[in-house]
Amino acid sequence: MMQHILTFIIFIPLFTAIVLGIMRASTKSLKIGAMFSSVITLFLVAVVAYNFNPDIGMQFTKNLPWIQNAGISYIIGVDYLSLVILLLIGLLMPPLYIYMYHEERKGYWYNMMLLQTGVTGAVLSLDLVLFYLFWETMLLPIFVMIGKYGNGMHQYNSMKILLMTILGSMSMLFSILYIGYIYFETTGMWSFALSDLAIIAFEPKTSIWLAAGFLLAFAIKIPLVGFHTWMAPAYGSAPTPAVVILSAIMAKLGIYGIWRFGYGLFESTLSYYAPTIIVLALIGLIYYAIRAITENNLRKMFAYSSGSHLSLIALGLFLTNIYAWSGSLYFIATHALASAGMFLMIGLTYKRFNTVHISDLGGIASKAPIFTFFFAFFALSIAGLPGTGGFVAELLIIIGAFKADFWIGVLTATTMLSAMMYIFWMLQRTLFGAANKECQYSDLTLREITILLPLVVLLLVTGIVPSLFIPLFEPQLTTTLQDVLFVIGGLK
Amino acid sequence: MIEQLILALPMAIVVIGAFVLMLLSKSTRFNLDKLNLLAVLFLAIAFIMQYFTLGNHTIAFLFPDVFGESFILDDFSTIFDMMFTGGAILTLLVNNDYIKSRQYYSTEYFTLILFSVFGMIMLSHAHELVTAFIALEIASLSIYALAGYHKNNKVSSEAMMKYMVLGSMSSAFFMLGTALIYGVVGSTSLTEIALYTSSHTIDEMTLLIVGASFIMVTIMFKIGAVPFHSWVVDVYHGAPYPVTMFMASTFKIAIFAIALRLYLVNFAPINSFWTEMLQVITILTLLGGSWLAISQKLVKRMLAGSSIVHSGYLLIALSSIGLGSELAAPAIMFYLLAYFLSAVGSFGILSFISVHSKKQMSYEDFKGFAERRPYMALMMSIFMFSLAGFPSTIGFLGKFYIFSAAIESGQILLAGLGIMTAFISVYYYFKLIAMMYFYPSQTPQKKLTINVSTVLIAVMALLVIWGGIGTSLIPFIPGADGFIDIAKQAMSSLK
Amino acid sequence: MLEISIFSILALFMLGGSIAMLVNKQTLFSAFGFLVAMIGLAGMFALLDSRFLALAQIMVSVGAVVVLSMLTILTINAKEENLPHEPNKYKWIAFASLLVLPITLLIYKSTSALYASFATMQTINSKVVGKLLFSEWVLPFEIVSILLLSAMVGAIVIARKDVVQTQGEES
Amino acid sequence: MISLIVVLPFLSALLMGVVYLSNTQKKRNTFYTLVGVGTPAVSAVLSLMAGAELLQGAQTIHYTLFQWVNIGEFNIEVAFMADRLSVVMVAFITVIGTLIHIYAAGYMKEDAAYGKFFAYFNLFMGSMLLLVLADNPIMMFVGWELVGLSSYLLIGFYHHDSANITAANKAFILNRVGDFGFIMAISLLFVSLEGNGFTFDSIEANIGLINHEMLALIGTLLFVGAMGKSAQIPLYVWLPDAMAGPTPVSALIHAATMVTAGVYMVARYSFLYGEIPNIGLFIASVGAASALFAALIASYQSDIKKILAYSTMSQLGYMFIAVGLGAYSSGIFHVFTHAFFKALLFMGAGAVIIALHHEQNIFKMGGLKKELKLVYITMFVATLAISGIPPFAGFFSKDAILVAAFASEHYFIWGVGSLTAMLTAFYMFRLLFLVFHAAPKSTHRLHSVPNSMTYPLVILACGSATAGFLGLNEAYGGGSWFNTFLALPDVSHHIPHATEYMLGGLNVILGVLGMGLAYKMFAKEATEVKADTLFKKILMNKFYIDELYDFLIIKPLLFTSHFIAKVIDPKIFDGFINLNVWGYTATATLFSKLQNGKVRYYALYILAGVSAMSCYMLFKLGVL
Amino acid sequence: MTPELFFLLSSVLFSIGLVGLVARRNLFVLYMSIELMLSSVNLLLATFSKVLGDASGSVIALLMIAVIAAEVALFLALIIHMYRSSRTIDSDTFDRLKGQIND
Repeated sequence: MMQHILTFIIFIPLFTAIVLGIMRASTKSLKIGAMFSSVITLFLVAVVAYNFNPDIGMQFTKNLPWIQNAGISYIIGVDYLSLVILLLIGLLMPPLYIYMYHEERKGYWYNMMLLQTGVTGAVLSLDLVLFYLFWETMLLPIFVMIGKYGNGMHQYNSMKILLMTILGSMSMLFSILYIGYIYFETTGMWSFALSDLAIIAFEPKTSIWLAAGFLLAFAIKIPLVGFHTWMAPAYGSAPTPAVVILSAIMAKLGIYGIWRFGYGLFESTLSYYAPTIIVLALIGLIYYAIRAITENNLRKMFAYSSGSHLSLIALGLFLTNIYAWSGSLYFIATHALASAGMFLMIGLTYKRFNTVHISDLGGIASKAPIFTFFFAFFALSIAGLPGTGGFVAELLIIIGAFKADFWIGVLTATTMLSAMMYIFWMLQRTLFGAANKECQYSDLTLREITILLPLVVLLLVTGIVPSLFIPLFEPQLTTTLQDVLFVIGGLK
Repeated sequence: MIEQLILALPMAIVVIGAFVLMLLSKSTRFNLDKLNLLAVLFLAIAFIMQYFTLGNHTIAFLFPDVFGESFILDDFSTIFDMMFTGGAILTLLVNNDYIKSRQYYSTEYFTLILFSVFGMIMLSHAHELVTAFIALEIASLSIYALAGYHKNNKVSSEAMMKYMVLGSMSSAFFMLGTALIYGVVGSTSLTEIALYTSSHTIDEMTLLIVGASFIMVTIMFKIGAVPFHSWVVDVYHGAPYPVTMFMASTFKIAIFAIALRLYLVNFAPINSFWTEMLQVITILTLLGGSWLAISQKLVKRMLAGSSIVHSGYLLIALSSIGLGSELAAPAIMFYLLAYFLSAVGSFGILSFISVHSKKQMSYEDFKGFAERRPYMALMMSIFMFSLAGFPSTIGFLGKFYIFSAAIESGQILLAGLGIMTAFISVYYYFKLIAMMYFYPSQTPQKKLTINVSTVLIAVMALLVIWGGIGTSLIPFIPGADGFIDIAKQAMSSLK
Repeated sequence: MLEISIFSILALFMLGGSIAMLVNKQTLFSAFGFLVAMIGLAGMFALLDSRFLALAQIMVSVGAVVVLSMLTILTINAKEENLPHEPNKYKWIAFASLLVLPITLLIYKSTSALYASFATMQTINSKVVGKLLFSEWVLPFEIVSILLLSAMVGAIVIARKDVVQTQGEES
Repeated sequence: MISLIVVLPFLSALLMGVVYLSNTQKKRNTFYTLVGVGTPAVSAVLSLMAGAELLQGAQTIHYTLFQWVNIGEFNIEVAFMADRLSVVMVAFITVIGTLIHIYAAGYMKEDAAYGKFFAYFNLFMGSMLLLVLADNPIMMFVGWELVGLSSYLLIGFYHHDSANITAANKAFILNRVGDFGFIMAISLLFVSLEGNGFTFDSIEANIGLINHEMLALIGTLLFVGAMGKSAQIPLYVWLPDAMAGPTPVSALIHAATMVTAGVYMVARYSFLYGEIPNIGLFIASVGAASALFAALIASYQSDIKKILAYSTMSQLGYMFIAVGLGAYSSGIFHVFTHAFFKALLFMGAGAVIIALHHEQNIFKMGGLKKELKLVYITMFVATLAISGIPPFAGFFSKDAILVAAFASEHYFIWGVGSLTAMLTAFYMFRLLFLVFHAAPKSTHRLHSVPNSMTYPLVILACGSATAGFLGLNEAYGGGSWFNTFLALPDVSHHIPHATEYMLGGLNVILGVLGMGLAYKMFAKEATEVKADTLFKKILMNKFYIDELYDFLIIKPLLFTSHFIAKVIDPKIFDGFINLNVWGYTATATLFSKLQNGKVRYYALYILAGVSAMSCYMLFKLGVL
Repeated sequence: MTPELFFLLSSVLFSIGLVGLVARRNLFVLYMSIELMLSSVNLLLATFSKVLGDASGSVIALLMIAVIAAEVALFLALIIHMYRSSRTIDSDTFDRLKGQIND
């Protein structure tokens, strides 16, 4: 059981979807099935987390030959890095399903289950081709959900996100193939397993191109400045569950990709790219924040906010010191929670007021205090207020930045200011002020509170007692970092 | 002797079937359904026999005392045969409803299909250039006639006219090449040619190279490589759906049967001469094909344009062979399999839809298709994924192999271009998916029809998926590895 | 010397005939040019000691093919205004000739570079051909019959006037 | 025990928040009053007990609640440290806080969101206590930020009016600007300490590891934080606007506690500032400038709470003069005394405002000394105290600061301080006279003021009158008990007692001068000031600092944002992509134009292809 | 008498056929051009046959004549059909299928 547990975690949602699809399930049984699958996966994720040993690397690994002729194998495993995202996926899915409870369109449910399989698989796979498979798979439901259930220019926007993301994936595919070939050339066998590939030493020049292939894919997914024009339209058009996953999980997978495959395969080359990416990330940090100030669409505003914070995470990743790294990892988790909460709130706003445009909102606070509380809480936790997890992460990244370089530190610390610039003005215009009479104000229902409360509690716990979580990842993170630093240092 | 007869039987059955159907054409007791069944029966018997001869060829040539070395028997050709007969069976079965819905179909349709299958089988077995040429002509002439089968439709006639004029033009080049090679070698037997090419240096073989190049022109024409592509889109468009399906999948593969045999065995020593030419053609094909595909509004034309792109991918692998890639040959074979499955499926769905509508399906017509026919839409999406090379489909593994081969042979730029065109192809394939899924339907959902066509299309879809993710860990069911093994087996028998 | 002069005359006929075919607007004149070229070709075969081939050429190409095409032309009897109006015909011919030049050169140069003289051989009469046809070339010979058959079926399908007339049907 | 001081208010805030949100319509005033006022009272008792413990000789009390973060050398605990400095702060915060809570129970009793108010209020108490009691800079920063947050919430308490939220935003954002400096400072501090622990104790022990330039930088950045929180030039503009909140908020946060956090912080880092006297001088100069500046503005304001706000800023300037010049104890002493009389002033003003049905313009008040006798008396005491009239508390603390400035030979600062003292007396008495003495402007019946609002005034008035004696120095016959107890590393300059008397006398004279001026101008009859001269105009518009910020920061930011939205994103980034797409599709269209349907063209393409191949072969094979 | 002239003749004939294919619009001429091309290949084969002293070339040419006959059958049927349906033998008029088609 234990050695197959990750396989179950990946495929239970897909399996449920297929079975329900074949049975031509009614909407009701579909809902129950989806809910059930998410709860089971959550349980299994909890089992994994409980049995997780923070002192060793890859665990629960399963290595099966898959397409032997091509050297593609089915290798999955979990370590500190994947565990964090795995936990997030497990935790976010049940609330999302509860959120979608009144959704009668079946496609929603099927897509969400497929999406869960996609993201989980991408996080757990340790074979490049397998990873690529899941990486592409998770794009599909997003494509369909934006295109089919979105709003605004959703058809156009879903095509845009699809094409831009696939542009990145294609470049990654190229690199994957080339790496496989290099392995073939050196050993005479085909293999795409990360553990096999990690031992080959690339020629520096080749390595630069190969890394570029990967980085392009991840930079688009994150997105770094310049690769971002899909982001706001996609977030703006996507239905709430999709946008939650987009921001909370998928964007993080860009970071995850660099972490796992970038640092797993070409540590030294990444240090070649580090200055560029650091500069891009710093620009992104400020650029997105400034852009968000005058944004009128809440979804888009928090899309930019997401971009800003993911730039920060990327920055932390490329600073390669323990503080920045653990800050980044911690931020992955906390930002996922906060942005999930935020986008859920925006979704609830839309349900109530039929708009997500700031100019059409206002005065919610006097009519719906509970709504206001949750809304403001998530907004503030995105701004990194102490007491929420985001603060811990930002603090660590800032310290890491100062450890790396004074000026990087100064620019990084502007994150304290940048988020606030748009968030507070937004709060003022949406929640406060005179009530808009045309809106139908109603406070959160109990069901909605049950969706949001776990997120609030988690954010508070991560913010107040981070030491509960840090030991989960700290030992292996340190080891990995030391390995990376050793390789980088060894080359200098 | 008996053994040899048995080996010759599949081919014979096909041609006998053609005769029988021809003779039955005036009988009133046989309606289209029965004829169809009969044709499928003949093909199925041939298919089964081909399957059982696979892997145990004790003799290399059929009736060497009579035919000389002009009819070869190996796994390579047998696997191609199976694709031809299989393709024809699928064409007939999937389009059963279609041909019943159109009044212009008559018995000659089956005869011509069987004749062209016969031509293709001959083509894959031919070990002599004149035989190959005649076989190619049999297949081509039948398909010319088939392309114009809907005679009251000017578009169909026009397609036939274009195809015939240009096809004959390209055949002339084949013949010219054959003549030149005959002039050099003194024989048109591939054995002799192989002997000649392996015993001479490139500088001594000027005329042979010229001849072989003219043969290659024909092959390029038939697979639709740019600049010999111009007929593809129009003919695919003009021809009736079943014929387009047959052309796009089966006939295109048949060309590769002879192309690979020539290229890999007989002309192997002069491959290096072609590399640059082939690369230029490949680049043109990839770009031109995707340009054509992206600017189309009709789905059929888009698929035609994209079939040019797929030829481009195959050409990448072909030029990789010349550069000494070991992967490339099985890659081509596997890609052909992949493309075969996906193309049959996608054209099958198109013709299935056209049973009830009399107009060409444009992108716009697919709006709301997912609501009208959710299962069909799902399967169409699967075929589109496969054609676009989306992972978890067989198309992905095909591209995977092709690009690996290109990288292996050092054609980094070609591999890069291939990946770029694959990226662009995502646009025009996913546009269809977008049309199907993103728009509400004007008409209510149609009832799920379960008949031969739909079941077969579903099987194709499953095969497409299984060929991409299937694992051989499950006992008795070969997965993606099984397909690759077939491809490898075919290629290894060639040497 | 005699051969040269015969060759020259035949070649002149053939070229003249084929050029006539190429440039004439009237289809029938083109067909006459083509007929001349085909007859010339038969002569050439004879000149090349392929008597059987020459015979076959006369019988099939000239006797059947060209006559059949002329019959068709006459059947259709396209009027002057139904013939294509080709104002830029010569420009096109010039342009195509320019493009065709490398091909001509390639075929001519590469063949003539290889062989400079004829081998001495006996005349290829029907006996030789028959022997070869039923030994070495039996397979192509067999399948040519199938080719002819399929072409026949195809031709019937195409040329037959259909009973069913469903106009306006696309696809 | 000391952890309870901090944790209790947080818990009660949480409790009240949950109870409030569970049913916002239901009035549970008794419950809220009990919990909301009870917790600070318990905290006050506990902190007094802690103080008593320290008085009995204990050095510092440490208490670790739990491990917060432990990554690499970044080992932070949620730990509290009650040393003498923090105990003093905690004690007066809780005590005065409790009084203000009681006052607030009366002030807010008709408000619908009574529960929410107390939840916020207790949240603030907790944050402030966390700030003060923190054992390491990180926890201090957490408190620091939370204080900002609760201040934001409280300023924006009347959230239906967008202007209030604007004020709240302004407060929070400017605070955050300060925090930006603060966090840079502590990060730099941590990084340059290279992992020798990160509690205040260990920092003090290892301060020598850091080079001087870095220390100066850290000190400056820390002070940026202090500027934000304590409303010093140039980050002060939020403070006057913050008066949009309910009056108890102004009393508690913007007078007694939060704004003094900056001073406390500088005192906390006295070991650091001791190493960098230049930065100290800079702090003192900023303090002096702020003091004078605020006093000048205050003299031309007409809103009662804004006058008090500027006065607060001015007094904070004094405190910074003290801590900047190394007289940490004097600074803290002024914080201490100031808390009493400023809280009192605000509460008195609140009572007046309540009585006059929320009228805040002093020119529309007048003649209230009979009706609001108790308020009048207590406010009079407070005004005397703030004006530095002996023997009220303000005199001693302010005098100590001016003496320190004089003694450290920074005469200019001293001069500014003294001038400000006079201005202080002037504008405070201007307020007092206009409100209580001048002829009444309206004939409305006064709104009744509940007892819960007046009793705290009395207690605070006693404090204002007597608190000064705690810090009585030798010159006045005392023992500087306050300073001794604090035991901060003051920079001491000995000056003769005679000079001290002289300086003290001068202060009194200046104070009386200001008072007299105010009496002459405003006691009998007063008209509202008009912006008739340029000088007045500048002062009345608060030196146009808001407009300056708007022009220098907000407008460019908004412009950049629009520019990105309108130009950079669509025209440059998307433009690049669209250009490629356009180029590609244009090529594709051109290419498919070649497909013109005419068969001879198709033949031509094939011919061209073959021809090209032939050319290639002609040359490659050397046939020609 | 050298084979060179035969080679020249057949290559020229082949080319004339190609030119006719490209330059003319009359379907009959197209068809005859193709026949001409194939016939020129026959000439080439016969020449080779003589050059090599091998009768096989002639046999191939013979088979080729049969192939030509087959093509002729189809072509004539096509032309008749095209003329019948469109009353023209101008290949340029058959251009409904082109680049982008909307119907």
